[in-house]
Amino acid sequence: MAMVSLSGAFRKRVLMVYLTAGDPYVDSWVIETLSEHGVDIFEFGIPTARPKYDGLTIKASYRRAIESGVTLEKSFQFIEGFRLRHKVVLTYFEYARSIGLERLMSYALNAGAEGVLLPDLLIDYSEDADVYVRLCKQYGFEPIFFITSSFPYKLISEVARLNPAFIYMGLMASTGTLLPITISRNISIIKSLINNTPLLTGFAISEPKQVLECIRAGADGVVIGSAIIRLISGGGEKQHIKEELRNYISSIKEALEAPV
Amino acid sequence: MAMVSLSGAFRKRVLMVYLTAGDPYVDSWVIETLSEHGVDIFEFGIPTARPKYDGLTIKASYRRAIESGVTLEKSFQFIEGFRLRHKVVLTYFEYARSIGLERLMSYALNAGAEGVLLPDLLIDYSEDADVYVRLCKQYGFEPIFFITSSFPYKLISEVARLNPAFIYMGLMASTGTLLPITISRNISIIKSLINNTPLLTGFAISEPKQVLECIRAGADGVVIGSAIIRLISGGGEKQHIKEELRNYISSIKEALEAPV
Amino acid sequence: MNILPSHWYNIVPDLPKPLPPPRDPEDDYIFSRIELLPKLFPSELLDQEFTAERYIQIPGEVLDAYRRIGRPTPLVRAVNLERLLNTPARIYFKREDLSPTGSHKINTALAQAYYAKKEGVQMLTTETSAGQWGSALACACAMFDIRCLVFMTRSSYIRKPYRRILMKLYGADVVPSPSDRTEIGRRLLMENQEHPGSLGIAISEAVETCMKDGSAKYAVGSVMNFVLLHQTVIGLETMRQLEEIGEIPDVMIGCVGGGSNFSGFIFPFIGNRLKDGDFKNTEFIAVESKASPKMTEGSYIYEHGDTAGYLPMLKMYTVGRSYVPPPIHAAGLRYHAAAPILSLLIKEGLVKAVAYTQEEVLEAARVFARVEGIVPAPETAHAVKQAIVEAEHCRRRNLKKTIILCFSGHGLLDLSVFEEYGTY
Amino acid sequence: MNILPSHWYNIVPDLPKPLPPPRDPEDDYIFSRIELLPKLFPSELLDQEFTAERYIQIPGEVLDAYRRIGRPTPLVRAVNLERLLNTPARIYFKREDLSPTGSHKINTALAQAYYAKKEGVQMLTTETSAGQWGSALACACAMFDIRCLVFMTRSSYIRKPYRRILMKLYGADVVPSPSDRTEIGRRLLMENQEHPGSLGIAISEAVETCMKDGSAKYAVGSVMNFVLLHQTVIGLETMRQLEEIGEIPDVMIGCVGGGSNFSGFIFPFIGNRLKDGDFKNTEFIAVESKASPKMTEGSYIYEHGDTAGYLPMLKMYTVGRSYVPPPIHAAGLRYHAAAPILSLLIKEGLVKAVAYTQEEVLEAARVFARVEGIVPAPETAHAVKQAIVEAEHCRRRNLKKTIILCFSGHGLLDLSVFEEYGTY
Ligand SMILES: Cc1ncc(COP(=O)(O)O)c(C=O)c1O
Ligand SMILES: Cc1ncc(COP(=O)(O)O)c(C=O)c1O
Repeated sequence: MAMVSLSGAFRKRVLMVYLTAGDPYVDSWVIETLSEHGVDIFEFGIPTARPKYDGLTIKASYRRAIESGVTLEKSFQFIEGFRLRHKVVLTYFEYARSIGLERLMSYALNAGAEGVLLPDLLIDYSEDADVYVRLCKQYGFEPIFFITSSFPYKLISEVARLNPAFIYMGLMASTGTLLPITISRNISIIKSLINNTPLLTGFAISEPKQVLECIRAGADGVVIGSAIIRLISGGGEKQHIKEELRNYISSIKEALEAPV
Repeated sequence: MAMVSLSGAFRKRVLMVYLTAGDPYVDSWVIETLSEHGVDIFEFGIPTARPKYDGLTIKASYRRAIESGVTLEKSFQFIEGFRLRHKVVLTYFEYARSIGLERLMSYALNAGAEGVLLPDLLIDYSEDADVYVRLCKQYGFEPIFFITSSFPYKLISEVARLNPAFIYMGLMASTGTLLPITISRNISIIKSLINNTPLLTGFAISEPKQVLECIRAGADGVVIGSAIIRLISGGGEKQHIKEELRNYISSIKEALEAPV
Repeated sequence: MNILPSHWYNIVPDLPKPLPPPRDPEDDYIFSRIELLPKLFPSELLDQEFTAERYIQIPGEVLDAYRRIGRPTPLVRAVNLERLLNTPARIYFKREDLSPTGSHKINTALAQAYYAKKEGVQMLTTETSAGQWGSALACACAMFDIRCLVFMTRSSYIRKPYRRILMKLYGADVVPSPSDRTEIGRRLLMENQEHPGSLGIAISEAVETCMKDGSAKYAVGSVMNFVLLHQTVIGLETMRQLEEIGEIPDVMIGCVGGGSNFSGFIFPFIGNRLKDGDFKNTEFIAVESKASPKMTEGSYIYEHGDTAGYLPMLKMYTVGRSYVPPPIHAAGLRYHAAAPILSLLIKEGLVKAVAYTQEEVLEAARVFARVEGIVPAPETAHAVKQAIVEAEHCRRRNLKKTIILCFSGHGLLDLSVFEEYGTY
Repeated sequence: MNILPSHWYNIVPDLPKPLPPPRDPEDDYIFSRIELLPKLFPSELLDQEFTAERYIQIPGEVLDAYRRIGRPTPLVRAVNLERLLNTPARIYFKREDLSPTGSHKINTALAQAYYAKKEGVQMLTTETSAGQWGSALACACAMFDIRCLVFMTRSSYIRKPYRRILMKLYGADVVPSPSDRTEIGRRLLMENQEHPGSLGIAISEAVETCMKDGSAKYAVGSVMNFVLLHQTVIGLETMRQLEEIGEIPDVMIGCVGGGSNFSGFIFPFIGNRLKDGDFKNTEFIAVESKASPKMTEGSYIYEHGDTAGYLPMLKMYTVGRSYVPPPIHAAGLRYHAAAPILSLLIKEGLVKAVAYTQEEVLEAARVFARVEGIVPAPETAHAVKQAIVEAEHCRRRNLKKTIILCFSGHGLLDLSVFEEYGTY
């Protein structure tokens, strides 16, 4: 179903949604609803017992997936099961290395993903960044890099020059956990370092006004994870949740597409 | 016998010797010997029980005089007994006030003295300085002022303007007590404040090289007290002491008259 | 030249590698330390903790306070020490001991009190053992007119009356920990009325206070990025002072407890090396106590910033937060880990670490006091020791090096240490 | 402008009246204290005591030492105190607390150690009770590499361990007095092994030491002209600092023990008034303790400079050298008399004297510490109290006076006082 390359999605502002592959709450109707209402990229997390940068919501989601028997293979089957505009796979390099990076890449390819995001790659395994870039090329993926506001300016410029599909900037210390950080300042500093490389911003974004703040500061899109997971795991009628999802996504899209 | 006024003595460098009136050691032959060998001015101390600025030697001399029964009247009789080039009377204002300053002045006049020196006048009784100056005029004395290196510059200049016979500068903290004070510096500072007023320097001068130092620094003469008293009270044959006195005074006079 | 800088310097954007973010323990699915942070710290401080900005403006009120406590502090040449050691090296020391409470701690205490006050926080709370940090905070809170509650380990409360009195004099509420102010305190007191306390317990009490009282926040004396940031005022001043006298440092030395004074001292220099290639030949030496040898013998791993485990995990050189150092008196160096940024620089080989025993450093302090007149704090004595070692090396090799040392504090309130060790 | 002066200022030539010379007791025909002086003091100091010179060059080595201990010291505006008192007055304080031993005493200690060293003196000896003077001298002796023997009253030796350790750290030989080092000490110890000692006894021991050991000299912390002379470095710096900021003092305040800090602070100003008519409207206020009210209640008479009576008599305001003040903690203000020069200025109406109780001044110290961050020494607290009184007066009358106070020392080693008085 991917008509354009992953980076091609950035001809307009992008909404990426994070979901854990195999979380029992992630029913197919959830994904369909999200897709129908305009989610541009789906980021599927491969469950792991060591979710380094995740807050309580995503950690719980990982645990639900693992406790319901999701294995590596099953999670890729899960991902494969959906035909979506854009899919990317997220997992920690620490885990990827333990199962084999090539294996992960080939699984991702087979599952129809267009990219693999390894948030701890540049932080804890920077010496392996080359391998990642090489394998991306080999598997036909555009690389994707995860950075934070605590990254060296030089490194940020460097990875931008590697022509990634996008750079994913974690705004907070962990997913879903809002801290009183002036994100607009951090985004515009990062943006100034990466020229036209698409910039997705995420971590603890849940409200349209945050989306606006990101966009105004120079982000090319946002990532929402915990907010959606909280919504779908909060209990309630399927119809009701669907309705909520739709309203929610619309409000986010509206903010996203606002003129700046 | 005074052919010239007291201040007139300062046409050459002056040696003044201090002796306590009535000290049993101050025999007439002592005074004669000193006079013969060139002492210009005799300064006679009136014994008191409170010798404020005196060291052990002169204090002992005072005590000897008192213990041998010398009274105020007797000490003036003693002074009167010698016909000398120049005689001045020394006593503390504290004492003079108790016996009456006028009485002291008339005693001094009667005893043939040409001046009265009150070392504590400007220090402890500066408010009475006017009275002193007035009485001096009345009794035909040229005033004499005692100062130290710790006197205000202004006051020194002021008293110099009162045309005293001379200014007596105490070089040390008390008579006969040598302290490591740079007298040449102090003398030249004082001298620079008093223009041509004659300056006698004393306290703990015993050696010719000190005399030289004083003269070179601008003093017009020196006062020797304790050194002479030590010499005459040290025991020994009269002849021997006479010899010693002569030699001593000669050495001092030699230093005093050295070209500077 | 204006020696006092207008901005603090954030080295994070110039590090050779990304600074690993704080993390929650992976196996705790219920309690997030990261979520707790906004309850503990004023917003602007957390913002500084994660800022991408290189230079952060020092608020005018903080600059004023810096001036009033004696900033800029002098950079002084230790001529007599050089002479004693007969060394061709030149030794300078940056006098952070001149602050009212006797150490560099005030540099961050003032900033923390300012931001707290600005955000309407009513009270700052913290833990202290030896009392350097507690008294700096008490002083800062007094100056910004904000309440201060210090949990002081009961053993220090009893054994270090001077620091306690000093804090009280500044108007701080100083309580021996465990105390009856908190649940955990009351629980421990029930078990033992004379409980000697520990830093871990004191932190727990401070944190509990913030969790219960929304108007209270927690103040921290080292380790966190924003603390190191505030301390860069030391290094920025030093750099200007060196420029003025035309010196380029060959060796820069500081002692490390959590790493704040040393980091604040060297970051501007290391930063210039990393961004512009300056100070290429400068050696940066961190000195720790053999009693808590995290940098020389510890591991570079994720570990809680506090002994109690209430704070997020940080990637640091650590001997483990439950490590109990032998009783040494340089209380400020007993800390189990080195600040994340500093740890990264050590890992990357930009900073060298050395360790000394208490005896060695107290002897160095004695020597310094005799020739220079100033008694170093036992912590500072570690840096002094290393400066002496360097200077002696210079003597043997006839090297004219310029050695700069961060003189983090004076030892006037720690004098008993010298007696206990018989150092005189 | 160079703030540190090149010369000390001797006010004696500018006094309104002659300074009465030291005297021996009239009824002692055997022992002359004046004759003893050269045995006790280095020659150059005695020369300074009696010099007619107005400006005395500070030797280069002493200037260097001054720089190394932190001179010039800052003159700081107490903005927070002004704000607290809501006064239109401007209050400045001259920070003599910043020296390594925490007070102005080092200004003369360095000079005395320098001259002693220069004359080949092997050892300086002195007495101390609270220890401010002893530690300043110990520090100075260490810096000039000369031995130092301090007789410390046994009661303080036991009750003030910090000061004792500090002195020892500087390499001083500190012995509890009465000691077995002297005959008088041995005699008293025979009577009572635990003899608490007194300043008088300690002085006797120090003096005995000099009389027996020709290579030892005695050092003195206040009262003598040369001590006041050395302290004028305070006032000379202050004058230049005030010039720089364009301020003319309306009120200058200092505390008086023997009078050295206050005199050193004001003499240059009073001197200018006396010689040139400047500072005509400046008030000079000396603050003493009600516990030893020599200036406000004493007599202006000849009295020994020391309690033991080994030193010559000086004309001073005194409560009598055998007066035993009630135990107050501003030990430095227990002295029975005010220096001769200062006494003369009080007598002549140029300096006004006031007295406060310990409670009043400690409360003032507390207030100051809270707002300005710096804990005044209990002695200094007297000056602080008066500054507050003046500032409050200015508030009531809406007077924009410039108040300058000599902040003679910090109280970090006297903190127990505040607890004893319950001041917080
Ligand atoms: C004087 C002094 N120096 C150094 C330290 C060590 O702390 P840090 O490494 O954070 O500077 C302390 C801590 O209490 C201290 O008081
Ligand atoms: C801090 C401090 N201030 C003042 C004084 C009083 O002494 P003085 O009047 O000589 O300055 C002392 C004496 O010990 C002192 O330690």
